[in-house]
Amino acid sequence: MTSAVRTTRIGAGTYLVEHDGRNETVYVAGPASDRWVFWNGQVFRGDFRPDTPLTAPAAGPKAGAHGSVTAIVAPMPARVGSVAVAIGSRVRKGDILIVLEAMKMELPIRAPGDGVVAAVHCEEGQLVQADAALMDLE
Amino acid sequence: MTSAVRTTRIGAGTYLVEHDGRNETVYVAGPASDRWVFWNGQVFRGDFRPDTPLTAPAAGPKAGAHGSVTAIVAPMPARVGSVAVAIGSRVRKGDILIVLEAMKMELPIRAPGDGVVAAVHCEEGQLVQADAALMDLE
Amino acid sequence: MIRRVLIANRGEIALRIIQACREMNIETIAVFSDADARAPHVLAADRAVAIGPAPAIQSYLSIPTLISAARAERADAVHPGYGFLSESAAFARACEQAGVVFVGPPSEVISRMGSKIEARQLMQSAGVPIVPGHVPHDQSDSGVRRALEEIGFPALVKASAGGGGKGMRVVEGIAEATGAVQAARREAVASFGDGTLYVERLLDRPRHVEVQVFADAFGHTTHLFERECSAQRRHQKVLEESPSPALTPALRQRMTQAAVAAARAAEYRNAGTIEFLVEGRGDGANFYFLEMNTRLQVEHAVTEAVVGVDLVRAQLLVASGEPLPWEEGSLAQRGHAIEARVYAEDPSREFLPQAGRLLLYREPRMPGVRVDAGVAEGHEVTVHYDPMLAKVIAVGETRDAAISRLAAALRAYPVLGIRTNIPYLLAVLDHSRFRSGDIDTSFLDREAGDLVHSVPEPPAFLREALRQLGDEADEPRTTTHEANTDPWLTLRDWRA
Amino acid sequence: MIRRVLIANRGEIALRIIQACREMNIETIAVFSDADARAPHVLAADRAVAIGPAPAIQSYLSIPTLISAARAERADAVHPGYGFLSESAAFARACEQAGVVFVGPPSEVISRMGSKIEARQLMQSAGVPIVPGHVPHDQSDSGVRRALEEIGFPALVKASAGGGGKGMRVVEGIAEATGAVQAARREAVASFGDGTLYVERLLDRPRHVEVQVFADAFGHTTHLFERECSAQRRHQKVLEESPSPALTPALRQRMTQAAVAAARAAEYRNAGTIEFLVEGRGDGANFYFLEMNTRLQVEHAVTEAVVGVDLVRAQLLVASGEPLPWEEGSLAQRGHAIEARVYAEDPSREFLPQAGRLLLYREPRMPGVRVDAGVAEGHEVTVHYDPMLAKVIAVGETRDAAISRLAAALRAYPVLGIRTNIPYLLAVLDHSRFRSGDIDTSFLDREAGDLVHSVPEPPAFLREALRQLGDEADEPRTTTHEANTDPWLTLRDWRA
Repeated sequence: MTSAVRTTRIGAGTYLVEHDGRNETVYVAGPASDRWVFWNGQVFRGDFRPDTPLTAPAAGPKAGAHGSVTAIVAPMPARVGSVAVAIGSRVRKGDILIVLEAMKMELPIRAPGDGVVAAVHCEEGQLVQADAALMDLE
Repeated sequence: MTSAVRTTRIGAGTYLVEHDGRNETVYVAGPASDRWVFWNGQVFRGDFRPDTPLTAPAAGPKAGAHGSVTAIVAPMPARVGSVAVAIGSRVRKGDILIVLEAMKMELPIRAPGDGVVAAVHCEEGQLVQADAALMDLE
Repeated sequence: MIRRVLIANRGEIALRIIQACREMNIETIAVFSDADARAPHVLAADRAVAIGPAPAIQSYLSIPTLISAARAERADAVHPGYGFLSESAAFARACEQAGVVFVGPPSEVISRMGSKIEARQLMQSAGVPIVPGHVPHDQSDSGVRRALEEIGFPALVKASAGGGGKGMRVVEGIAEATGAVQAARREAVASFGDGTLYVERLLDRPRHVEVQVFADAFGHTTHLFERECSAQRRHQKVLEESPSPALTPALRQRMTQAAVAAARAAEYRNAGTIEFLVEGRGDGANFYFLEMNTRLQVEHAVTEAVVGVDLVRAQLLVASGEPLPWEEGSLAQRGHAIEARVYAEDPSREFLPQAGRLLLYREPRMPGVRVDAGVAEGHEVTVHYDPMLAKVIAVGETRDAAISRLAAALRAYPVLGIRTNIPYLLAVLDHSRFRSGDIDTSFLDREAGDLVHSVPEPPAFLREALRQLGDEADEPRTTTHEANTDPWLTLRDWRA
Repeated sequence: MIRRVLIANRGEIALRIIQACREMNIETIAVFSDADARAPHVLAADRAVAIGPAPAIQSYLSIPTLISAARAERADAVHPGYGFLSESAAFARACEQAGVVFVGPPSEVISRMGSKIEARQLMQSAGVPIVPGHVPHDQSDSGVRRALEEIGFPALVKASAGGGGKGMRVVEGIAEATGAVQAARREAVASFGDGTLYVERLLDRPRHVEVQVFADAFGHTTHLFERECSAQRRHQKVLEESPSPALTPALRQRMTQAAVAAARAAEYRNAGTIEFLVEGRGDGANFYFLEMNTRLQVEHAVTEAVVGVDLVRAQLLVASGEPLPWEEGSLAQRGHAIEARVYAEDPSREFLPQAGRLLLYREPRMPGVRVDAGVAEGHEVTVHYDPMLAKVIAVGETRDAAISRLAAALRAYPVLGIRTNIPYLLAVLDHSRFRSGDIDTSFLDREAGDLVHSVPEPPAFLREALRQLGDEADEPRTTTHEANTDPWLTLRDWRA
């Protein structure tokens, strides 16, 4: 069986995708390395170029691992509501480390794994930007 | 009394015009020499640049005057439904010269002034483009 | 239940039908002429089939092409929309013969109601009033004069063979009858070679009021109240509303019952409209059958808003063999709805139709306003099809609120690159006669013809703003927004 | 009649109010924080006033600033919208003192109904059912146990001084009563230094059903039927509809009458909502007063669709001293309406609120669908304000039709650049319990919490289409569509 996919730009960020005799409208935004794609109520995000392995979007609070140290970063601009642990605290995966406040809501930041708090880079009431380092876990 | 007009682009072809404490949204398209402007349900068209005398949009079928000859041109793409006069016919201002057909409707093309038909450039059933010469009046 | 519908139409009505199908899980197949390859209705449908060159006669009006497309795509139904083949008995018959459901009445009903003479006789036998008129047996001067007297003045005498006003005379009273009869007979002989005359009541400033009817295959025939369509320019409807400002409850009752009787007499199925002319005012007004439209109307959205129904959904249900989806007696009018038809035409130049590219096109978006459109920014409006770009329907608690809302929507509806009738619509909505609701079918031609006779001057602040703009161009528009005639960026095919 | 309204709000509700004013020929004055200088509500208003920095506490919540703005602009009324200062008795009082009409109830009514204890007492005296509960006179173990028995199991025992669940115990039966009372008392002492206990009926899987009420200054108080708001996630309403699938005609009758009695007892004016919890099913279900919202609700559009009214227009009329615009007994529900709140939050990451730029944002446009939004493509969604981007309201002849239409609208609502709850909303609309209408306030948290726990994989055709796109960028978007934080192309000023 032969099937063809034909992609035609029909407007700003809007594409007609013809496949198996069907018409689908697909919306695309963002650079090729980080595409946002909307189709039929679903949103997909990633790098979909031919030679790039599929990347799943990060889940949970972003945690950058540097050697044995895991950096806990703010997932969005926010106000630090409270810091629940101090340097030296032992934490278990899922424990609340920090509570951020944004858009009238509280966002608990949880430990991505077991560890010990190696550094705290924020304090209560502070405004932090997205990706700002909040804490290091060892 | 002092009054200020402030014009700010707020989107594609969309401008916020602040004047006398009021906000107005104005839409603009087309080149500077032939602007289309929408404000509050009204459409304005012309060249509105500082040093250009105001041009009123042409009214009635476009008639280009060359010496004593007036060219009758098609105001839009259409089919020639009928030609009501022949070479040599005397016509009075407002007489129907040609009936064009477009969009399921008949468009009578009337004489812009008194004269004599000097040339007929179209025939019944012919498809003509906008601005195509249809007839010359002397 | 219908599973797969081919939509034998284009523009806003094709989009409307696609939307209804989508909500009912019915697959949609669009058709398109060469001029419409990337038109909105093609992009919105699940599948699309090319049916020929731009002229409608070779594409949207080609019965064999449409039937082949329906067969090739294994459609189990065809929805004709309005216009094009929607009132073609031949098309309905071709669908029936191809074993495809035609979403509308049976072909014999279409042909019955499509014949003015047959429809008139049918209505008469069903007791539905028709405009009084006949061919007098005694065609002598005095015989025709007597017939005119019986009908009452003012009356019309015209060539029985003719049409289009040739040989027609208005007769205001008995004194001028003989002269008018003789003049009409002379013209009738000259034009048609036949001097037989027809006499008819001349209606005094009639209103156009139509009643939406709906019938299923189980013997249910209902009405969905009226639409007032007296605001017409050269027989083209411009503004439609419901309820009619002219109908009293008693008159509404009589007219809707007559409409149901008419539909029953026609053995009608699916959605249809009985058009009436109304003469006089109040409970005692007279109404006369004008014609039946055996299809969905452009202005169906007015009824949807006021009665709270989805007429296209109901069409698809009834065409699938389901009963009417409404309980007996459950339908009622609520509030007021008014529709404006936005045409590509220049009101300051004798309403010359306009073709060209939509340099800028933004639809108003506000509560209580529905815009059904078949165009988009950057698209070309061609000469091939109807100049209606969109319908704007506003609903409100009262007629005044609905009119104010419609005006607010039109004032926020920029269309640039071609002229539209929006300034004219605004002027009509602002006209005291229209606001009072006291209009008849000749109102626009008689009193509102020159509402937009000149192009207005921009106010001072706007002139200054435009001066400030200078040469600034904002042209990526036609590249970021698509143009349906632009070269298409088509990416490589891929076969697996 | 009010002539000039200052709108002390932002976003979609400010736009909604501006629209109503425009249709009533009322001039509008928007206010804006530094973050909102070019927000849609600012552009839409006739005039606009800067009121301070981005944090709401310094701008949209600053009573003195708003009052000065209203005075400076010679506004004769202030509309507070919902949220912000809409239920601030202090703001209403400040308006009253400044001689500016507050579009809402008098300040003393706001403060009366804002006090849980006072409101509860008032309801009790008006015969409106409240959740049974009291502070037992005898605070001994056996005294509290007896009080629990009288109220019936399951019951709650909690710290009288407290709140937020501290010192609260669910008591399923008499056997565990003494232990629960002792534990609750210990926690109450520890947390509040006060061991006094309060006992209350524990409602079994209650539904949240609220009744819209409206009152004028001429003694007319009416209701506009109910809204069902049981689909809540962590006490945040997600989907609202009318009619409630749980109300029988008899129960509806009892609840709407109780709501009118409640509004009368409160000496209410203008638009308000009585929230009830409903326990049980059918005619015999019990309902209990929860609280009164003394303002317009987010979900008012559901009532507008089903009852066919314009609530904002009515607010402005009543605030102008006019009577209610509806005939006694003329209001009725028709069809079904359902609203989805579109939030900037990531359902696959514990509903984390999202901030960022709307790289692409296109609203669905279809018959029967209303979108009230306060954002536009290219705009920045900031952390300063509520994460609700828009409300989508679908109306249909039946609940099923309305839900299908809402789903169709959400499937055609691309929002890119930040995550939204649209995939979650679609999953909830597709859930069999939701479809059946049989849900309670804990449904979403209990059964639908993980509906969108993972990000779906694109289907094969889409993966291929994206591969074909390769590096192609379509980026003029943020320059052709404006960004509210972009440098503004401001042209030269001109003075005359």
